Amino acid sequence: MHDLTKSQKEIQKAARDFAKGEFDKTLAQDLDRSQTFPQAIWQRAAELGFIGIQFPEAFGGGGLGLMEAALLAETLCQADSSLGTAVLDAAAGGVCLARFGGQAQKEARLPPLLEGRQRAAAAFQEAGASLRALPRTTAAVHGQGWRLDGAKAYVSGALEADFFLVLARDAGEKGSAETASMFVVEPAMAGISLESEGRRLGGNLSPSATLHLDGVRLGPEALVGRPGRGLAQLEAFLVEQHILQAAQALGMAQGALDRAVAYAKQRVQFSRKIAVFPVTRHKIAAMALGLEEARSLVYAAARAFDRGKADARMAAAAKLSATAAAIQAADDAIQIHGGYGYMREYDVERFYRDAKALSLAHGTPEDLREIIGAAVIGRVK
Amino acid sequence: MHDLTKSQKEIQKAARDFAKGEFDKTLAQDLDRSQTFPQAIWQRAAELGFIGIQFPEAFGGGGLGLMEAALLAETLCQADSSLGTAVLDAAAGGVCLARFGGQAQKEARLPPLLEGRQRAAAAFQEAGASLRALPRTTAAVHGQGWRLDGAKAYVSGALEADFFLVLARDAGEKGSAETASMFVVEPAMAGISLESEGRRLGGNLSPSATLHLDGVRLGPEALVGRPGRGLAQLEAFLVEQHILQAAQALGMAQGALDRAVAYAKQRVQFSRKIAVFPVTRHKIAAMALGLEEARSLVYAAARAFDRGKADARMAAAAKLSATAAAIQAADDAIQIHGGYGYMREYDVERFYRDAKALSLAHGTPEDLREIIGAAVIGRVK
Amino acid sequence: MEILTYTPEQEDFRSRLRAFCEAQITPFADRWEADHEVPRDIWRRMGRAGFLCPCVETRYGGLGGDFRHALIVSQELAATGQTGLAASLHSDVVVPYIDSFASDAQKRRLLPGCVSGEIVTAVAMTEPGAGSDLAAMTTTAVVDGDAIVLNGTKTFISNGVSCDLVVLAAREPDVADPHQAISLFLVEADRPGFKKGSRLDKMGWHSQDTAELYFTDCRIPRESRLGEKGAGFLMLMSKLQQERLVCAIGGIVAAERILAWTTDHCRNTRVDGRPLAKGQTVQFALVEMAAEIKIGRTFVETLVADHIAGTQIVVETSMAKFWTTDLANRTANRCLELIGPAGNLERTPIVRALRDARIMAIFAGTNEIMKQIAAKFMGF
Amino acid sequence: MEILTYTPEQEDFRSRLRAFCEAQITPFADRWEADHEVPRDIWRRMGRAGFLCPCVETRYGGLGGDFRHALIVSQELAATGQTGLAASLHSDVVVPYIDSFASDAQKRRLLPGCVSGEIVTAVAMTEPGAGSDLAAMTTTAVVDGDAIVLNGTKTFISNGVSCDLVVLAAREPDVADPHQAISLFLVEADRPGFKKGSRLDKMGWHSQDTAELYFTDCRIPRESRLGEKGAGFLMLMSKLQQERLVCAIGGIVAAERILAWTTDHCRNTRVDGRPLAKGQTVQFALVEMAAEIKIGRTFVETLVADHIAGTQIVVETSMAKFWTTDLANRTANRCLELIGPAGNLERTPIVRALRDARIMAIFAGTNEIMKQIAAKFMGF
Repeated sequence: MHDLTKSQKEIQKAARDFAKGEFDKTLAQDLDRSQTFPQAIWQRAAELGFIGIQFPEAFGGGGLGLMEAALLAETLCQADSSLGTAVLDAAAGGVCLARFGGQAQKEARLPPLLEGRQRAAAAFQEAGASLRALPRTTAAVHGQGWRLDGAKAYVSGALEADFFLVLARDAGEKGSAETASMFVVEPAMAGISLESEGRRLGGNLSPSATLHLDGVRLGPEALVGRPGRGLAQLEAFLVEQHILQAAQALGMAQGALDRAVAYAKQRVQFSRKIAVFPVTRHKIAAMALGLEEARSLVYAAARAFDRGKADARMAAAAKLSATAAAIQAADDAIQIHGGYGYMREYDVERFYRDAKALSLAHGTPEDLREIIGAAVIGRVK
Repeated sequence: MHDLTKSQKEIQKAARDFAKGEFDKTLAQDLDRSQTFPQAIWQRAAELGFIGIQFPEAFGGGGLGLMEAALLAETLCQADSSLGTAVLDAAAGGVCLARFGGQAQKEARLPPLLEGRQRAAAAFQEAGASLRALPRTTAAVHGQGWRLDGAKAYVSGALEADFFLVLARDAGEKGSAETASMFVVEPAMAGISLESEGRRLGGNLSPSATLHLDGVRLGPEALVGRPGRGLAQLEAFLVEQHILQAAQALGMAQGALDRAVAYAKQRVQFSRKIAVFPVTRHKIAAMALGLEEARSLVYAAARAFDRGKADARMAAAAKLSATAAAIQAADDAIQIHGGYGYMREYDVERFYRDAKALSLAHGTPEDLREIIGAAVIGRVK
Repeated sequence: MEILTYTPEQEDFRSRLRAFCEAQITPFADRWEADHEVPRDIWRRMGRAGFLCPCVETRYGGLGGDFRHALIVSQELAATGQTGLAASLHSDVVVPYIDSFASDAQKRRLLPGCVSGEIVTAVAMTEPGAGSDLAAMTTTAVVDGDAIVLNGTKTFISNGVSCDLVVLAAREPDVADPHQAISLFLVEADRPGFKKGSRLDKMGWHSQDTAELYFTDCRIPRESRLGEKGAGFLMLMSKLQQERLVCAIGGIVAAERILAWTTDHCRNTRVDGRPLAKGQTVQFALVEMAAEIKIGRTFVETLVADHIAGTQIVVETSMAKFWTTDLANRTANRCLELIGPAGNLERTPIVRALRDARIMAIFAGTNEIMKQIAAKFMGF
Repeated sequence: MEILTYTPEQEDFRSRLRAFCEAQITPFADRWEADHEVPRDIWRRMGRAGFLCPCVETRYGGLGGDFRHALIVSQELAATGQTGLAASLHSDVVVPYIDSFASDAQKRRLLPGCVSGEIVTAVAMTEPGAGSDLAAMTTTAVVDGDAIVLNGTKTFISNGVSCDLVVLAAREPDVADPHQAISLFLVEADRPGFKKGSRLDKMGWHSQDTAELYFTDCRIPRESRLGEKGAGFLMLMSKLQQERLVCAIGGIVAAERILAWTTDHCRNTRVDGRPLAKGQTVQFALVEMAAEIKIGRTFVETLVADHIAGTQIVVETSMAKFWTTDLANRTANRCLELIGPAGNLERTPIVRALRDARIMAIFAGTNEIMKQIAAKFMGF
């Protein structure tokens, strides 16, 4: 239905084969329990070129579009919500480098990411601040560089990240500016500390931490993109990130639907397969409808991105639609499974937790509605 | 966002200009009240080639695809829900002729339709029977032709239709077969009578009737398509029809959203434009999200249709999504308008009624969920 | 458990009213809808039969009843399928202003007519530019010697065409504070300078005459002020709890009627040879709606009991108003889906019910205003 | 209005229980969750303090209380944020089978231990192949001389590991009619041939030990049958109303706790310098949830009153079970959205509440079964 090119279908197939060979539900359950990153699977994914397929080939990326990245994300998360997101998110911070970084930064930092040697975390959210607010973390000019003070919260994969992308308000001698800049920082730098945030509802293969920045001194090479353009760069990052998150959510929705259908076709109650009961059928229809709506929207957004036509509204709509579809599908899948749906052995409860977690990271439904509403309404005189 | 071709954008513009010139809200309100078809506008639309743009050029159609037809439908219904559907539905019965009819039938019957001289109604639904059931109306072989007995209900535009497409169960001498055939019948034929169904919630510019068939004798030329293939033809008709209805619903959703946004930006309460209140903004965001989801899905389905890849599930999903979006958007638009939203003067209540009517014609939400569920689940062993 | 128990007199009132409705209202509902008005005489007949303003004290002609009567009237009138004979509005929303705030002289002059149906009432607060935001009202009332001079426009006034008496909210411009400048006035329909607009054409409530009211140098006697000068806001606020409770009752009884009709329809209508109600998805839909309505009804009945007991239930009433009126809309929508293509025909009674239900989420304070009130009283 | 009024003894019971929970349960809830069990001793402490089985007659050691005690216990335990100490299951679901159907001798032997917490109970109906469809159960009970021999597997048994006594439903194969073949049996945990599986690993209810139970030629004394032979189904049916009411109460109190926490959070948490609760969309969300919960609570309380009065409320109880448990899930989901990114951290208590709430729509008869029951009793 979605008119994929031959090469796009090949990417889907490669991803499907990869997941079939490498993903294992018992492993996923164990890693979820122990909050462990799937190191070996991630490195194998990198070897196969699955990490950063939308990044330029010059730096080790696949040179393909966001549509291809979306198909990959969808396919991996369909196979497993936890393993899929963990593998895909390991390079999340790299997006900012690839899009806004200088040549030297890209040469130095992107290849290790895309080869599965380093991981980069996107550390933009602050506790007590909204997603797109001017950060309270400050960057004061200090010699040739800056001095950063503040904290970033809810940073997925922080504990094992090799570097972080952060945003800080430009603070001059005469007080705070209304602009921000983006920087790359490393965990070994003086003044950096990480405080684990413990177990999470979902996304436990990339456990999160709060990143404290106390007088962190940065040289000029730490600046990513243009000084004072941090908020605009964040907006641009969010457009790409929301579409990618939406694609992950699509996969979770499809994965939950697959499992629900399979279960309904084998589970017998009242001497009949539960898949023949009208109420089961309509529930499955509702899951499929939510998924198809979201998929069409996400693909349209990803293709628009690749034509240079994506905007914040479209990306927010894609994420809102797809995460809602994923949460609904996983919730319905649990219900269709009955008591088994509540057991960890049957994946769907994990899909549910991961989908819910995804919906709260880098833009909650409330945030996304705000973005969409503002774009639709425009300026009010 | 949706990557329209230049010629598609031109069709949108032509339709927008047409509606701007011809559609009038006071007229629409009057016609809705008096249950009158917009004869002049329809004929002008036909002159401009807006009727049957997806039909073959050989018979007066536009030779374009369903995607173009969908864009046209969306644009006209965005301008006015009642005028748009009335103009578009006048040739609804023609779809079956264009798709399944013989050369002679097409030559005889399509040009008058597409030139705005005749109207054709799709008379498939029966009272007390589900959408896709074997009809109770029978076609008994009678000489070289058939004799039809039964009734079709809820036939939009029936009172002024020049011919009808009907489905009848093949009835042999040894009782009923499990197959049906499709026929064209005319109101002047002996045994045909029409019983008005009176005022409706929506769609009042094409008032409906029950079509009674009492011993209607048909010659061999009345058969449309292949004998015994009526149900399959009905299914194929529904695929096309659901996508077209979905496109109409998209327009209604967009039209309701447009009106809500415009109202919210000028209405003052508590000394502020209501468009600045967060609750208004989130309501508008929800309307826009439902619309964007539906639009992406409807366009994907229409494009798939034009590539020969559409199926019943996709079309049903498109209609279910778009009509739900339209009903929700119109309902929210009423609420945003407050007391004015309940007044006929402010269109949105008519959009709401028309959207609700559209959702119940040729496939209710229950029917559509059944189609989707069956397709997703497949055969249950 | 029975939240509300009715006295034998109330049960008798209910059965007499039901018989009255079945004989004198329901058979004519379609005609009134088509005519876009109810005959003036039906008000009088209803009044003479003792069904208007049952809560008014006996010395002014009423029954001296309590708010359970309002529930009975609302329920029986919902079954008639028309809204033009807006007895709940008259008896339980407008007349209480007179009953509570008028002088004895005003009461003696007006209440007996309200009870007998000779006087049909309306209340006029909303203006074109002041809907949810009452403080923005611009209609003025200026004392001029023995008279008060009214100027301004009111809109969306139910009974706007048929009313004989209007409880009007207007600003007295000599008071600066917008909240203390509002007073209420009793305005008879025949006052020079008071003009009624034509019936507004609405999505539903067709038999109900809703109109704009225009006041142009309209002079009324000085003693027409209702209650204290500047107390308009307080009086409005003090009566809004009951008005909203009337709406909440309206929401529940509408939903109940819509579901009852649909349930019967699903039991009695065969599709493909089988009653609709034998289908599992239809059954679940009916059960889900029945559950919501039963749960909502229980809540509303406790509020009626509290209201009779004089308990302040501002938050609960606001909640009930938005929840039950949304419920009525939701129920009507879902029921039409179950009914199928016939759900688009006006001869299916639920179609009118859907159109009529839609205004409930808007009138008497939009549901958004209800949530704001609840939020305020919950201290947010 | 107060639907339920409590006796002074019950109010005292509540405050003592609250103090007990605050001192002896809440501080340890996190540890128990991490341990995936509650210490055996807490049952005994709770029993000795008089909080288990308050409805059991005094001559067997209970308080001779009524079902209002169940509501009190449910509410206070919900506040502790753990589910392992499943006192409601023990007191209000399992023990009532013994209380209602056991012989006096069985009662004398078992009830005092149930009340004191020496005996923790479980009820075993569900099997791997028989969830919603109880008639499909295959566990057998065959009389063999003075013994009854049990064979089969039960699953999803709450208190499955810690239980000392199981009320077991099993089929007696000498009866052909599947509905008349089910009997109930009292099985002590130390019977040879009765083996407990390990704790099932669940999405929530981590401190609750849910397990499979295996019976392999497990011999129990012939007098272990509870009630009449073949009356199992009837007994189950007669107790399901109370079990589902316990679930409905659980749904409401869970939703209340989730909303209360979230409301406090929104009042006290500033985002961009302003308390969340000052935002209009947050306010509306809180009001909408509060309204639903208040409406649901009112309904459940009327059912508790009816249940105490002995009224048959099968339809209403089924409705309440599905509606309130869906409400708990919906509330938890919406609250996490309001909380934002911190809604993904387990240190936010509502996260555990969301995980715990999800099972409610499934256990004690899935919500789909509830709708089927309601549909059946409504005559569809």
